[in-house]
Amino acid sequence: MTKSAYRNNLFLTGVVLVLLFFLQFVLPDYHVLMGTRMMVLAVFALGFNALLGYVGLLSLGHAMFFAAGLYGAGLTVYHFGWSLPAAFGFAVLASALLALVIGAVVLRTIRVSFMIVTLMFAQVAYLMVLYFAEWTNGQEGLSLPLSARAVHLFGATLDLSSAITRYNLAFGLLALCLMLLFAYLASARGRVATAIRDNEGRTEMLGFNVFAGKLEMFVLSGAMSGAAGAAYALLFGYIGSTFASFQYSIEALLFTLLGGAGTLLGPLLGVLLMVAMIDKLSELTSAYLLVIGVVLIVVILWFPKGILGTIRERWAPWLL
Amino acid sequence: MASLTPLLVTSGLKRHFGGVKAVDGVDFTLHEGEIRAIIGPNGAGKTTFVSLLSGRTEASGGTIRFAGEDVTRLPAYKRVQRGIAYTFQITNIYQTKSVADNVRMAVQGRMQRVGMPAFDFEAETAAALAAVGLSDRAETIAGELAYGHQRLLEIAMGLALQPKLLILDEPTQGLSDAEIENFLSLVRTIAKRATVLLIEHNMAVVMALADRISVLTRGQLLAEGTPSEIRDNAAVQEAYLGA
Amino acid sequence: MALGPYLFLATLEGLVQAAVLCITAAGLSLVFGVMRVVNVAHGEFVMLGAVIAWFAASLVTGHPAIGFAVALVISPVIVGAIAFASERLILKRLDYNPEATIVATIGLLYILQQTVLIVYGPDARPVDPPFYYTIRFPWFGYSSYKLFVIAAAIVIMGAIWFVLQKTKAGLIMRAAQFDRETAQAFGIPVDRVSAFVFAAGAGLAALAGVLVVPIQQAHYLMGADPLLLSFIVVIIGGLGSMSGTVVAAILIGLSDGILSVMFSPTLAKMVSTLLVALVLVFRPNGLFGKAAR
Amino acid sequence: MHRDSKTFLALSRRNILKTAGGAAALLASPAILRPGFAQSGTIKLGAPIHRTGIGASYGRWYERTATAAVKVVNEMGGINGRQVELIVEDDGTDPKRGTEVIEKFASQYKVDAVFGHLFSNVVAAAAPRAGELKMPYFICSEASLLGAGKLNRYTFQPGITDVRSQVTSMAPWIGDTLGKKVTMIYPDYNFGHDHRDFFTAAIKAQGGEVVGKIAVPPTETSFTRYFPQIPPSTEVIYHVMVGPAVLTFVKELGDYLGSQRPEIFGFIDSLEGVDFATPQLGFLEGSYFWEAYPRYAQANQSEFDKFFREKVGVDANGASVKDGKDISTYSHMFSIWETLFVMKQAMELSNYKGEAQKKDLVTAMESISTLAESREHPQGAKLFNGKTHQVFGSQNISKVEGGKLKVVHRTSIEDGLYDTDADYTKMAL
Repeated sequence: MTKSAYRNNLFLTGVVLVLLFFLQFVLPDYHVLMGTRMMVLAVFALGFNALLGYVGLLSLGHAMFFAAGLYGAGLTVYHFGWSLPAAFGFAVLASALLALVIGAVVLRTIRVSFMIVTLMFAQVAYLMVLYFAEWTNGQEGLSLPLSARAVHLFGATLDLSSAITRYNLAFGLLALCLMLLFAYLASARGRVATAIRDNEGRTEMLGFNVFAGKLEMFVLSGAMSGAAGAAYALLFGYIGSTFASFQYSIEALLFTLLGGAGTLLGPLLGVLLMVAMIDKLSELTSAYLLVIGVVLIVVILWFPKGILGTIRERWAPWLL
Repeated sequence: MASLTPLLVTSGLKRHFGGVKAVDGVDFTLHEGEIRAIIGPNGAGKTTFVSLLSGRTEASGGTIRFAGEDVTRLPAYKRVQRGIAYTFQITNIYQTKSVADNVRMAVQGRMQRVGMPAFDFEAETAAALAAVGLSDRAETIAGELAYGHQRLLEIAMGLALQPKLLILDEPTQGLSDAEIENFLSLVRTIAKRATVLLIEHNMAVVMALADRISVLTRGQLLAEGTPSEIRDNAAVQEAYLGA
Repeated sequence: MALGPYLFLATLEGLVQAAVLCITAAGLSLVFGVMRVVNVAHGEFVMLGAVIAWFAASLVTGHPAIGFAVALVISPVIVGAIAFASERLILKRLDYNPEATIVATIGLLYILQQTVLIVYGPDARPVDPPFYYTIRFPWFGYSSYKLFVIAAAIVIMGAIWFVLQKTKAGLIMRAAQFDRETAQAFGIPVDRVSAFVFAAGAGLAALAGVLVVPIQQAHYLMGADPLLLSFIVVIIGGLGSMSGTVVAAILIGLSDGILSVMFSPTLAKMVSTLLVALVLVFRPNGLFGKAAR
Repeated sequence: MHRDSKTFLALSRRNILKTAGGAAALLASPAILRPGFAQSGTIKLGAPIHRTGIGASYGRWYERTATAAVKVVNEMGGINGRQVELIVEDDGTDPKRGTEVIEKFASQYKVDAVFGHLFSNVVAAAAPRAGELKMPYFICSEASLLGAGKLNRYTFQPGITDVRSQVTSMAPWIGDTLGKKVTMIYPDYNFGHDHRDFFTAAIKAQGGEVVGKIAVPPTETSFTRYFPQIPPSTEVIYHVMVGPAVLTFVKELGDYLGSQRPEIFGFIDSLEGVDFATPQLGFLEGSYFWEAYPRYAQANQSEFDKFFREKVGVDANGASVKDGKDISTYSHMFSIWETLFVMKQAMELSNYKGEAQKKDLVTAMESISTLAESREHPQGAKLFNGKTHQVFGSQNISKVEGGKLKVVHRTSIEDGLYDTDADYTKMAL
């Protein structure tokens, strides 16, 4: 990346974050709540995009990592009464570890096989949630106890039932993940990742360990998705098997494709549009999931690069 | 010219695809500093042979030793790190990256090999581009280059790796006569620092460049020698003319 | 119940499941074999078949068998036509790019499912079997219609075999499956073959839907299970291999029938899905497929 | 005042689903979508309804009943002089969306109370959220969680008796009349577990025992494979099933058992919304069902039942007056009607005018005790326990005779009372 491109991207990301931060002062209650949810889901989509957009691997099973974070955090809080920061840390580690193990297996496959195998592993994870109902309470799920709705940290108390607190925590996580990904992509390792995406064979013949490069991104992606899941569990206080279902994997794909795979801010944009659209449509019809189908097909047929990807192609080649 | 230390030795090297014996027991020795050409009719197993050397294809049998080390089971990227560079028969570059970025990836690859010393990225990149004469196109998107220039970029990436052994797979294919002239002097420059192994159909190029020539037919080594020895070899003539 | 009758019942249940699975998976396998398209919307074609059967049954008065017979004909035709149109409008434009077609068929899945929700509603609705007679075994009773399903599946699989092996259409399909480029060079209109194959695959799914609906009721979410199971069958049987598909369907149907009687059905599904994922990683040509080329 | 959801839906489907442009236009104009935004001075009630998912057949009728009840209330002059506005959201019978819908009611529509949640898995997830948001939350789900003290001060069940009370009150009759060795078939989630746990205890107290427990996942579509687990010593099969495949379940049970069946006692849930005049259900003749509220108008039908049927649009066979094949979920849906009237009563007691008085509404609810049989409570008289937030009423046991259900036994309210330590009034408001 050239210096000016680096500056532009940094500036753009900064502006978006500042904007998101100040939105909490002007949005009505419901939209603060929606905003919180969107930012957490954006972290999930960011994690998904790290894999699809920057190493070119399309996973159909990312709900499994979201769920790993969700249950990693939720179950330790629910059953063992862990403090929320400890549960969050554990959940991120657990999903990273899961990604390491799953990645080591599924990265032996490519393209269509990769998609199907990730889908199947996610299905196994979903069924596991149902099967170990003694711990997870299956489809019904668990609500975190009242004691888990506040964080005590360095003498201060954060009340998680406060909408503004939740908004800022979600904002902090999103900002952190965006910056992390930005730094990673601007680094030498990030260059290797995109090199793998652009031309795997060539990259290997330049002396790079392609498998390790993919695995590294897979773990980063899984950990980020897991962080989103953990945040979702702790902020909203409910965990259930729906979060592990196929539809959640598809939503991550949808957000990313719509916003633009391989663009830093695309997933965020995709989440904003999609979640708002789904929310509005659900007021009008029960068949609101129709929009998922329509958007998927429209994007894949006419805008395969997504919104930001198309903008990058036409007007802003510096966009990361 | 050739030193006596063998850089690369294969013994009994085999590669079978199902029932097809693409490479069938090749004993081959390459010395440091030489320019070696491999020739042979179509389907003789030349590309498979160099793929085995570079690690892109796994050997069914036999061993490969490089600089005294057994590399038979090493994955390709590790062989690159040990100094075997390979340029593809069909140009294989990062189509969407700029020419300079293409070379930078190669420089980064080398940096990883020598282990992160203070390293002038841009100088290394510029040097490799200058060596092949692409300096003025550094910011062009690689996919938009003319074919001949893409081949040169391919070689620049090989150079930027600063390999001990550079394998060139049909480097002159599709080049014009003027470009070939240019190419010949380029390879001679490279050969001052690295050993060169090339697969080539253009006999004029082979005769002009190679110190020694190896001839492959049906996966086996038929003959080996200096250009004039090979030119006079009856068996080689028979293989080529199909007597 | 004693172990013997227990196993007998499990076997019957397994065979019924295998029968339906065979037809569904054959459709999926055909589409993958010829077009190299992984059709994630395949389960929705089963669902559509069942829903159309319900419409047929409620529109045709008289004996349930008449409605059923009508459904057997029109369901595959209508669903085939829908599939044909989606192939022309979507898959063809994507040039059958494997990844893009998966994403597109996921989109198709939601569109079909949610459209049915709008038109047909969220309820599960029953369709009467063409005949109703319970066979009395000493230990339990069993619906004769379920046995009919097994027989019907054998007939349909026989017909598929005949078409593929003995007719010109089958020859063309096999040629296209073997090598698209060469087939094209020999003047086979591979492009048009694709559309027909996609329609035929969907038609088979619809047929399975019609057969299963008197046992299961028509419901807009009923496509998920057949999709997953036929994926499993097609992968175990070797992608695109028809005979492998049949063997795998019987194996999976029987083992699932027996395992779910003995253990928890969730556990059975979990273990089989995991095994299949591992098969795909370590034996990508399936358990019965040919060795790696 | 309330929005006529049916025509509204039909209209919106036509409008939006055809073009993406239409959807985009709607996105940009949130205010016109909901009457709720424009109006003040009404009492806004949120109803999370299972329009889709496994509870859809219940949801359709809950929505119709709630709509009818709101209409009656408004015709009576509303509550405290304010008209009632009903805002319906679909929760897909999904616990996760259940919690989100509660949030939406609280923060977007700012409703005064939420009522009508049915499936207990959704209730279990949504109730804590309602408590956190301090949103009065009235459930119609039979969930025993409430009586066990596991929910919170803002959650009430004033319209229908919980499972624990239902099975406790009927166990003596089952043990005496049908048999002592019972095999239970139930859905594998907390509603089914309530049946399992409380009935097992209740029949034990009668000197009987549960000889087989067969749990079936609520999303299952094929059941024959579960039946071999029925032990041969079974005298009574006790079944309760939910979800889209209930009819398949009962049919396959019939196929499997044949004519030499043991006694069968089912919860009407297994055939709720299903026509008894289905040929393959003949084997049920002479078997028994629990009904909270008899689907078929009985010989001694009360005027209140007539009124209720007329307003909701249900005929004497429990089917829609518009479509004789559209069978209602009669034994459950009365609860949303009765719940609304209890809410009305509590709002009138506390002279409720708006959001700020939610706490008064809660305490007013806790002061209610007896509910007389009336148009407001057509199912019968009830006792409301202000401490446990749970209501208790009579249960009916009906026999299938000539393809219809005839009540043969009605329990007293006292039969279903049980002891519990739960006391929500001690929780902070």
